[in-house]
Amino acid sequence: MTALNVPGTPRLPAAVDPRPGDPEVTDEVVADHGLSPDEYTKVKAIMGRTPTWTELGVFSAMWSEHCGYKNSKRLLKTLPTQAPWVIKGPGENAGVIDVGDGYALAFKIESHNHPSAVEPYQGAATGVGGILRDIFTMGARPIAVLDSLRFGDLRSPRVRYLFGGVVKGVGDYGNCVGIPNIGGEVMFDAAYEGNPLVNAMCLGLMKHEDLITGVAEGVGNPLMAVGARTGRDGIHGATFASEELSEDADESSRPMVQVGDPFTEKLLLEASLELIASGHITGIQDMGAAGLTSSATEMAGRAGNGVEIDTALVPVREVGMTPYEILLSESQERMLVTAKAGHEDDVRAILEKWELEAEVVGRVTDDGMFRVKENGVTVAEIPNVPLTEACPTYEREGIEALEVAELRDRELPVRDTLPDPSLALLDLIRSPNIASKRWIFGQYDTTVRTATVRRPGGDAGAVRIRGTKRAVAATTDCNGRYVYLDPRNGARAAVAEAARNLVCVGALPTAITNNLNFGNPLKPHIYYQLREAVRGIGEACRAFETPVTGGNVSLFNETDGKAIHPTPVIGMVGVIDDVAHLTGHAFREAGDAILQLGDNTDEMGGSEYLYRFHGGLVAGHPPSVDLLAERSLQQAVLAMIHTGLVHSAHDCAEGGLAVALAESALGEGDDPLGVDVELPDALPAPALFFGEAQGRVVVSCAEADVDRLLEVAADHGVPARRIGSVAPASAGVRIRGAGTEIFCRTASLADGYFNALSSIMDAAPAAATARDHTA
Amino acid sequence: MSRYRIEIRVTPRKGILDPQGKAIHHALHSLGWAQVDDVRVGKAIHVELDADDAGAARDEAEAMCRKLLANPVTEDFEVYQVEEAGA
Amino acid sequence: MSRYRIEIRVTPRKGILDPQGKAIHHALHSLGWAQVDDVRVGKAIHVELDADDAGAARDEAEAMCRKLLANPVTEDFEVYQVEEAGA
Amino acid sequence: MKAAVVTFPGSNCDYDLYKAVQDVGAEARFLWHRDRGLDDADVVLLSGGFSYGDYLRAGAIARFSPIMDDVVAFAKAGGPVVGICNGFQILCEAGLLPGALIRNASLKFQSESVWMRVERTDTLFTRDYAAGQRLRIPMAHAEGNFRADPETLKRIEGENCVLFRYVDRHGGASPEGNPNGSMNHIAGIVNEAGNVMGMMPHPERAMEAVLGSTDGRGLFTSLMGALAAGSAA
Ligand SMILES: Nc1ncnc2c1ncn2[C@@H]1O[C@H](COP(=O)(O)OP(=O)(O)O)[C@@H](O)[C@H]1O
Ligand SMILES: [Mg+2]
Repeated sequence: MTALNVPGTPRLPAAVDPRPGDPEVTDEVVADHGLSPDEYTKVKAIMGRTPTWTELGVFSAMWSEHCGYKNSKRLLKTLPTQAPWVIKGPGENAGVIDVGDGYALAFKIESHNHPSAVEPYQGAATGVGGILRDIFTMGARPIAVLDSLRFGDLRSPRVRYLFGGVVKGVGDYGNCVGIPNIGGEVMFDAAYEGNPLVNAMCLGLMKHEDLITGVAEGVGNPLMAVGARTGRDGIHGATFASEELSEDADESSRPMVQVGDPFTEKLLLEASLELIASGHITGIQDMGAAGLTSSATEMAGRAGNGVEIDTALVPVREVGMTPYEILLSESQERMLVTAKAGHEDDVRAILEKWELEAEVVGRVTDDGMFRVKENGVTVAEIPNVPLTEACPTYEREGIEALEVAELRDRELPVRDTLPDPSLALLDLIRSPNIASKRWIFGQYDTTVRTATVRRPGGDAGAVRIRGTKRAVAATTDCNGRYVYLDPRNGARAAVAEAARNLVCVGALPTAITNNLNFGNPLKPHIYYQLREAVRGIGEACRAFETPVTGGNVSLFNETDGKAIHPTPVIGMVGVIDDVAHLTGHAFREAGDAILQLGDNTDEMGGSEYLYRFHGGLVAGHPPSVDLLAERSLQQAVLAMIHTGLVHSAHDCAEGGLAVALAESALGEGDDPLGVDVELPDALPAPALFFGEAQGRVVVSCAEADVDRLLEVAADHGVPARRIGSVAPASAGVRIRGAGTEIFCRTASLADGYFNALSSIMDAAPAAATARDHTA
Repeated sequence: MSRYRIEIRVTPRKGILDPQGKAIHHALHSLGWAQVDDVRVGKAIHVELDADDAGAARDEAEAMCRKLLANPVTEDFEVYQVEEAGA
Repeated sequence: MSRYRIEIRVTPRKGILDPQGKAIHHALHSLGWAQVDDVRVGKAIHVELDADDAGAARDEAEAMCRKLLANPVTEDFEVYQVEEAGA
Repeated sequence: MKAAVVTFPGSNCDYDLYKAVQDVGAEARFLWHRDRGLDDADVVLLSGGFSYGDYLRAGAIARFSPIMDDVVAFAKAGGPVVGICNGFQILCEAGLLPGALIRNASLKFQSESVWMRVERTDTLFTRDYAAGQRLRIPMAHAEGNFRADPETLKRIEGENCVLFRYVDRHGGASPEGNPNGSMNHIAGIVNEAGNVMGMMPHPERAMEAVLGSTDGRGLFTSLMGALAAGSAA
């Protein structure tokens, strides 16, 4: 374990008298703030003295994992971030890429795991609020959100409570602001029982020239707090998010729950875009994690300036708030703006129009200090650059856990206990991990803004860019079981699946954002997972030319010492040149030919089949990922779609080929069809039907176009063959192979697929789901 | 056993933002009620149940609040009226 | 002028469907409270305002209800507590 | 035709509606809720969204916005007014349409494509539809459960004020076809004078095949046609 050197400290801060009434800074207090003795020594070196209570709070927040990326920064540096179409890479509020016709797309993913574990509704809602602000502070109008969720087993009432609350929270917030949800994912696995994951992604569109960033430029320019008032909510949320949860954690030790107000967010969104267009400001940033502290110091840092703030000027919701509280509050729906000197009233006028407040709380300085006053009396003075840049970063020891290696190399029990394959399909199709997620996205407005050309329910969502022929598509993906069993390969699979999902709707994969959800990195086996997963993401992104433009790290996802499955969620965006190429996963017509691209293999490790039929078993080698083959597959699918002859395209994911065929047959449920397929492969039935081999896509087309499409695949060196035909619904789903046969009635599959989640969630009004959040 | 009418009030915890109260406060001001200073909005829940006596009815109501009606993380509750219903 | 704390209850009119009350009723039953018979859910609105006396405070509150806080098509209201706030 | 779309704080379908009227050839403009005057509009449209967050009740606060006085006067003088989703809720709160919209029976926000049947084709808003035509239109709301007291409901039905009713995919008014619990499956109504209408589903989201349906166009082309005919006459 080594720490970076402190970059040159310009000069030491002035002495600051302790503020009357503030606690004394003792070793114990330092430890409570999550700083190690070494880190504290470094703080004292930077300060040239003992920090005050307020200063300690500031360091604690800025040097938390959440803001400082102590344990992940060095790994993240290895990721590819460049491409000709990347306009802003990591380091900004969001990444930005060029999407053609003068448009740029800002996008990012963010986690709100810990808050959601405590209060699912507000935790999820404020998670969406935060990611929206990251997007519109770039000057982009949010055009779509996606949500990537993980929960424990739905048989637990607590899990149903969390799941129900999170979905309602994601929905209520985005619906009210008026941003369509276009996709996401959810996985239920015992590993997430105490520690659900709630990751939200947002896409925003702007003209290139509208880009603005969070920079506190121009010495003397005023800093203005804009939007909602500051309360005591979420104080130390950033530090809290960087600790493990514990079942018996004292309620009072938790930060006060942040409550979201999507109505204020909507006003703030409109006001911010108007402000940016007005030319009255030079920079804007969300007061997110670590609130005013991080926004002020980061904005100053990017400009190489200092800032001075007087907390007495900050509009507050409650009386008697201390500078410490005001600096670290994570009250929602607030922004920090650097206005041009003399334009303060113009800024106020715009905010007033939207019934919001804007107050000058400080100014940009030239001395490189982050200085905080209370009614003119200095309560904190910290050199800004070391505060934002010198957070110690660590490279830790990473060793794979023995038990994982054993699980991976285990002989899998699948062959001797095969359930009847027809029953297996009927059962898998109603697994909450595979069944339709309509119960979720039915609570999300998916069509507001009249641009949604691919709603949730398919492989990826898409929104068109009005006035052009283009659309942008997005998806989130990660199978934590694969990553658990083999972090590097599992992470590659996550990137590959995301790219596959995009090409299936006709989009060219362009760039990714990622959310690294892991356990406690101080444990060598967790650090190993993190290191290897980042390596896998990097490899896949290089292979697919989809650079990483940003992301988020959420570590310490453990409850009582038990870590979640490592879950590096990939949020990938792609571009559709012409909406005429949009493709869906649903078969279109009986009589169409069904083609399969990619090979079936004998890989069952990490599959939903194993989990479902072998008592929650997560074992074996997860399906391997051949990056070159994946790349060719993606190109082949896109080329096929560009011929205009493809009627549907759907990748094989959880549940394997049989599930993919059934899903394409069921479509959106309005006009289900049947399937008649024969698979000649010499494989055991479970692997053939339900194995989750990567790199496979099911395509349908008119009978007459089969040869033409097979040729396109051959040109790309991708194995492809015709496996059967789309049948009428009355013929059911019939898949022959491995010396046996699956036959299910379409209606039975549809019932299982579309009603599984609602029958669990609506039938059992555990405390939880009935508890209502809006009076 | 008698029938009891119970009134319960569930309100956002002190210090917790109440966006609804804020919006109503704002609206009342624009409608001319400048003398209004604080508005908070919660739920008013009316329950009728059978219990041996008023004390037992109250105990049940409090249990319901703890288990279902109030969210302990964000809300306080109060069982403020227990009244025997006319037979 | 004194400061008054006012509690208002806005409830779904009798005869008007109360989906929320129905859902909570159902949930209470499935949690074992079979003895619960009727559940209705409305809003509890707490307002603080300045007025000359309790009567005037109540009049204002009722005017607010008529104008804004309750929808006469679906809701009834009741101003049920007017209390002088500690100075 | 000059169409004015009112923006309240929290409106979020105002732009969609603006685009929809533009799409059928109308001259569209926005009006800000705090401004006064309707700027010689031929038709006023109140869009979907969450005016004032839908706090208290959907539409309850917005109906007191300054511009609503002008909208009410315009409606009383026979001017055509359209309220969609939140706009419908605002019109009910303002008393321009009868009844109220309470929470969906499911207690959930529901976002789905619904079927509805055109009940009348002799109005400004529906003349381009065929009688009994089934429309596939997205809806997205949490409070669209139409309620009225028995006399009011009787009057609504008696005066033929129902414009659209939710139906199942076969066109029947079955329970499965009613997404939110509305009385008599009511999805949209018109006032007795025939110039003010409100509906919960979103016709402006069904204007182009690429969005999944063009069934919403008829509402806007009807208005265009009716107003063109009116001004020619
Ligand atoms: N949490 C969610 N929010 C919104 N949409 C979701 C969510 N979970 C799943 N979906 C929708 O359901 C589709 C199918 O989900 P999933 O089985 O995870 O797809 P895939 O395997 O193609 O990634 C997703 O593409 C998405 O559109
Ligand atoms: Mg897929």
